[in-house]
Amino acid sequence: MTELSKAEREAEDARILSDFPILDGSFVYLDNGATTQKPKAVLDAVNNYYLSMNANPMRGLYKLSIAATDAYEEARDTVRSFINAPSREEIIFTRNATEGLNLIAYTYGRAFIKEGDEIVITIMEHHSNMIPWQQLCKEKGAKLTYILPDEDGTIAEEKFRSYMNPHVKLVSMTHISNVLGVKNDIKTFARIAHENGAVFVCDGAQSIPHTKVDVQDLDVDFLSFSGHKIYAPMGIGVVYGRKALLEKMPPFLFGGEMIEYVTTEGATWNELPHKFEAGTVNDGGAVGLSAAIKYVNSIGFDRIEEREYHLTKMMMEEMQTLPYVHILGSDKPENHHGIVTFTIDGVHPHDIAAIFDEHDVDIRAGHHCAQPLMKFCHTPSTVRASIGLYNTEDDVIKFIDALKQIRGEMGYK
Amino acid sequence: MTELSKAEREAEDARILSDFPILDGSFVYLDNGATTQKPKAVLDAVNNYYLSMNANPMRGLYKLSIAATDAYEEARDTVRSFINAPSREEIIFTRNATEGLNLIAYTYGRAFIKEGDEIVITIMEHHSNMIPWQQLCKEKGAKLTYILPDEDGTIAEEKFRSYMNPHVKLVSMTHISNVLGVKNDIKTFARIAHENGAVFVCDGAQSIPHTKVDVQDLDVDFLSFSGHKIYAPMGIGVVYGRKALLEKMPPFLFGGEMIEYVTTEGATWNELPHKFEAGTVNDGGAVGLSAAIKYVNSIGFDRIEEREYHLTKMMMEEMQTLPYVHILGSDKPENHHGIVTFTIDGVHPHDIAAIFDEHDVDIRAGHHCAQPLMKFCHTPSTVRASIGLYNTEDDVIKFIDALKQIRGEMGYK
Amino acid sequence: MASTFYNEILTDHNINPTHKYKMEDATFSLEGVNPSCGDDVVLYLKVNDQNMIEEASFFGDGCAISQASADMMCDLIIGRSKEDALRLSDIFLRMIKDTITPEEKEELEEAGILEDIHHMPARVKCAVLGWHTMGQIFRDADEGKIDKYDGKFEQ
Amino acid sequence: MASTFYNEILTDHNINPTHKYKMEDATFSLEGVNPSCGDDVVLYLKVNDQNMIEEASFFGDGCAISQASADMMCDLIIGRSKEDALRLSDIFLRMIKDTITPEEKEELEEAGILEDIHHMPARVKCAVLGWHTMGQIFRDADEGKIDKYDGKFEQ
Ligand SMILES: Cc1ncc(COP(=O)(O)O)c(C=O)c1O
Ligand SMILES: Cc1ncc(COP(=O)(O)O)c(C=O)c1O
Repeated sequence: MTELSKAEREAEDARILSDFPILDGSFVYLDNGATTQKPKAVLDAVNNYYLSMNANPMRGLYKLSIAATDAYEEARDTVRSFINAPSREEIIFTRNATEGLNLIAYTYGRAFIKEGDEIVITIMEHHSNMIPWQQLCKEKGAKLTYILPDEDGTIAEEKFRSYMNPHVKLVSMTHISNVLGVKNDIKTFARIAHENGAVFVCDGAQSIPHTKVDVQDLDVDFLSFSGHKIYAPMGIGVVYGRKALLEKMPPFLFGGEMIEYVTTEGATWNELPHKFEAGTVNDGGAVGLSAAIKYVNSIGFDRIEEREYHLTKMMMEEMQTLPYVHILGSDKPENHHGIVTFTIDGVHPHDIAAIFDEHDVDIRAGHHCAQPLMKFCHTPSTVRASIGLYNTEDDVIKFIDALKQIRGEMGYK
Repeated sequence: MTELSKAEREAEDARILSDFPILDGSFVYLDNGATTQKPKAVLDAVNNYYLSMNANPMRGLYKLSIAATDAYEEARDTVRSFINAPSREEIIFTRNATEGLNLIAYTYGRAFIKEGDEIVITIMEHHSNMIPWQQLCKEKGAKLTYILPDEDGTIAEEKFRSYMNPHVKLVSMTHISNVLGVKNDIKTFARIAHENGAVFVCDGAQSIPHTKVDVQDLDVDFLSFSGHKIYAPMGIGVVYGRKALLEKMPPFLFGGEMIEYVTTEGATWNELPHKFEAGTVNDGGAVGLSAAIKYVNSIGFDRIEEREYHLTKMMMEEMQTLPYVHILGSDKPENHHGIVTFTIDGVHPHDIAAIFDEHDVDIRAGHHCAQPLMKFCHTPSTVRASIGLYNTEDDVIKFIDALKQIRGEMGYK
Repeated sequence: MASTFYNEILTDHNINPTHKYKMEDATFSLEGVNPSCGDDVVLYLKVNDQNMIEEASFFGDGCAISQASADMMCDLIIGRSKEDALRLSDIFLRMIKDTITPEEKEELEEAGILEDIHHMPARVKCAVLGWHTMGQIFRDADEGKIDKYDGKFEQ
Repeated sequence: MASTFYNEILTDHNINPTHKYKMEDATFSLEGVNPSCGDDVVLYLKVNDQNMIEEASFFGDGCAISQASADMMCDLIIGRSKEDALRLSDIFLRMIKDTITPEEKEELEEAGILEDIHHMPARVKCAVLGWHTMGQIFRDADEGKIDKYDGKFEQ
């Protein structure tokens, strides 16, 4: 990561901000962990799709439908190379990370997890990577175990290893926690899980926008993420699955495009990846995701990580000077990946977020879809500021300004 | 339906076509049964969403997120009133009709269909309204029965009644067939099914764009449809479900937004409709669907039905003069709802569609995701021309022109 | 910065509530919870034979809006009859949902400052939690369902 | 209208195929199907002891492209050795996927007219059905898996 001079940083800020028309300076958007704003390139790509090649892809024998199919499959190729999947057949388009995780639990899970098996997740999982496994274990009579991280949110290799045993058949874990911001050492954990004979599912919802994710390097069996968190439109997401597993899994949704032969007695399934893409696909969404990935690549993770780290550090250092502000998880900015969750003494998180809003700073309050983690952290709810690639020093200054006024505005002297 | 004068019709054509920038006259789009083109109003509404109010809806305590929530819930209200559902809690946003039908089979089906029960569908169902029930019956040991229509594709009340018996617990049927174009008498069949103690699922994918669908008048228990077939973007669809049923059904996908309380032991579910909307919703898509419905309403089903009937009649009358052309289903245009599926002696459907494409007329060839119906009709595949609200007499003329040349171009004298 | 919704009346009721305590000898008590926000408030009422509210208090966690609203409600209903309290509650709920007349607003005294809450739809449930809980207490009591200290009610 | 892909050579092979018949005394036969289009063609080969293709024919349903392609293939491979036929098949498949040299195209004779099929990706499977089936026959024969008349192969 190269540090930039102040002038270089400001020039980069201006260049990036000019790509995001909604960010007109009238507000500070720090809720990127929830969803991101879209660059013009993404909106233009989607519009261009609908204005020049919209048709139902697959099977069409006319030029428009062929163009639509090409656009869709080009998007698949873009995703494949972005996460370095071995083959395009391993890229399945879904609606969002949640659907992807459910797909894995409904298909791989229902087919291969048996009574007496054990599934290991962590207490820091988002509900979307927790409840599907709770349900599966309930249905199958399997056991669900939660890894508890250390105080600072990290999970040491030895701790992970201590959860392994011959019954463990599946491990599912978030790459970056949407609350603590901590990054789990997926590469090591996947290796250990594999040595233990378990498949490894990675929830990439929060890592994909912030850091390079290489499924071959991490050696995970499944990865699920959402487009809307990486500057793409809502309504499109991705599951990567190892081909050998996808091939032996039953389909998830049944209907058009995922079949080969259908009779009144039954059906056979189409080849990968179509077997898992039932019904008319979201081609416009896939095109938007492809454009978003290209946009992210055009800036590069080198710059994105440096920018986000720089702001996280600046933000946390200021926050750490305020005795009534408490940051969840590590006190080191390098363990936060742009996600800073905190509380303020004497002020309820909902009021904090509402007052930030009065200062036109957008942050999130609540349990962040991680109620068991909140309980583990002994706090019913918190507020979270989360940084995206377009945030600037100025955003952090406004955030800190508002933060310093909150207790006063709530009537504390 | 009021017939228009030629001048009035042309003025209306021009007005409507000016709303669809992709329809620039360089090609004739007659694959509306597969997907539709989008009016500018829809693309603008989606862009406006992303340019002025994009945020993760629900739970947000800042203005942008409240605007996003309002836009999403406004879309739900628009859908509710469009299909005249009793309450907004009965409107669930999905990705497409296929997901909706799978949702019903996975939740209502898995919870309430038991061994020995019988499910009745028809041989004319789209695979999306067939395979989910095949799978469910296989899993539960239930019986799946297919109603066979008469030659012309219609199902008489008496015939429907003959399929009822005390084991029948669920009937699922398309409102309009995507191959035959025939409209089933859902209102009568739903009443008979209810008298028999069965719930009634209606696949509205092909009816929603062509005719007023009123769930209270039809008195169906579930309705599923896709946005992309009614001039909305891809990636958004709807399930309507009767509240009393939705309430007793288990959820489908598990994760964010659909929960109330979560502990490491289990979870309780959010209220309707959120219980069935797991993960970040497709707000941009919902806004697009709302705009599409408003666009359709601005033209009105009176005009849409007259326009489409007028063109279907014109098209079929011309086709019926060609002895080598055979139309599937009824020979009456009023039984086709804009959908005309046919074969040409001696020319394979794929070649027909390819030659139409050389004439810049876009139609579909294949089994139309209805293989069992193809078998019932004794034809492995067919071609289908399907009309949308923007098609014109000129489109039909170009279609017929191309049609007349096909056998010659294939080398028949 | 725009004018704050968190004015002195509201913050004062939140930080220095008059009626925030557990009441040992309450006639009725009921826990009201708001799952989406995590607000969790027990409302205590001491009601005499003439259906007069002699004492009202609340206890629990929640945001400033839920706390201040409950405190202002207690201020307002102490010394009133059950009917009167329910009438005021009805006015309050209408104010939050819709609009009320200036005379009606007058009647709500300080609680009238919460009128603007309908600009913050995510907070409506916080503002009405205490009021809904009171309504539920009287409904449950009428049906003989409520017993001291053991009710729980979710909105 | 643009120039048609359905030129005379193609339509003639489709309407008046030279090699479309069931061969009773074939050495090998294999059914090739293309589920997405419904093309379904049985390929028959009579191969002598020197691995020379003495006779080739096909039978079944399919679009003009699959039929004409199979007929042109039979034209081309009759009288050739197995090795030569497979070499030509390799050229054909490369032509469809990618590009070939003019000399290679020359070798394909009439089958070279299918070069433009890569502008019609939905039809690629139709064009290659017969060729893939031939390749499969020889692979299966090498492994001793194929028996007269009973193979079925899906691409
Ligand atoms: C009758 C019918 N049902 C269901 C579907 C499935 O719709 P989708 O592909 O949008 O899920 C279609 C669309 O082809 C259809 O025509
Ligand atoms: C770690 C994590 N996993 C999963 C999800 C679910 O993503 P989505 O709501 O897009 O399905 C989120 C988003 O909030 C998340 O932060």
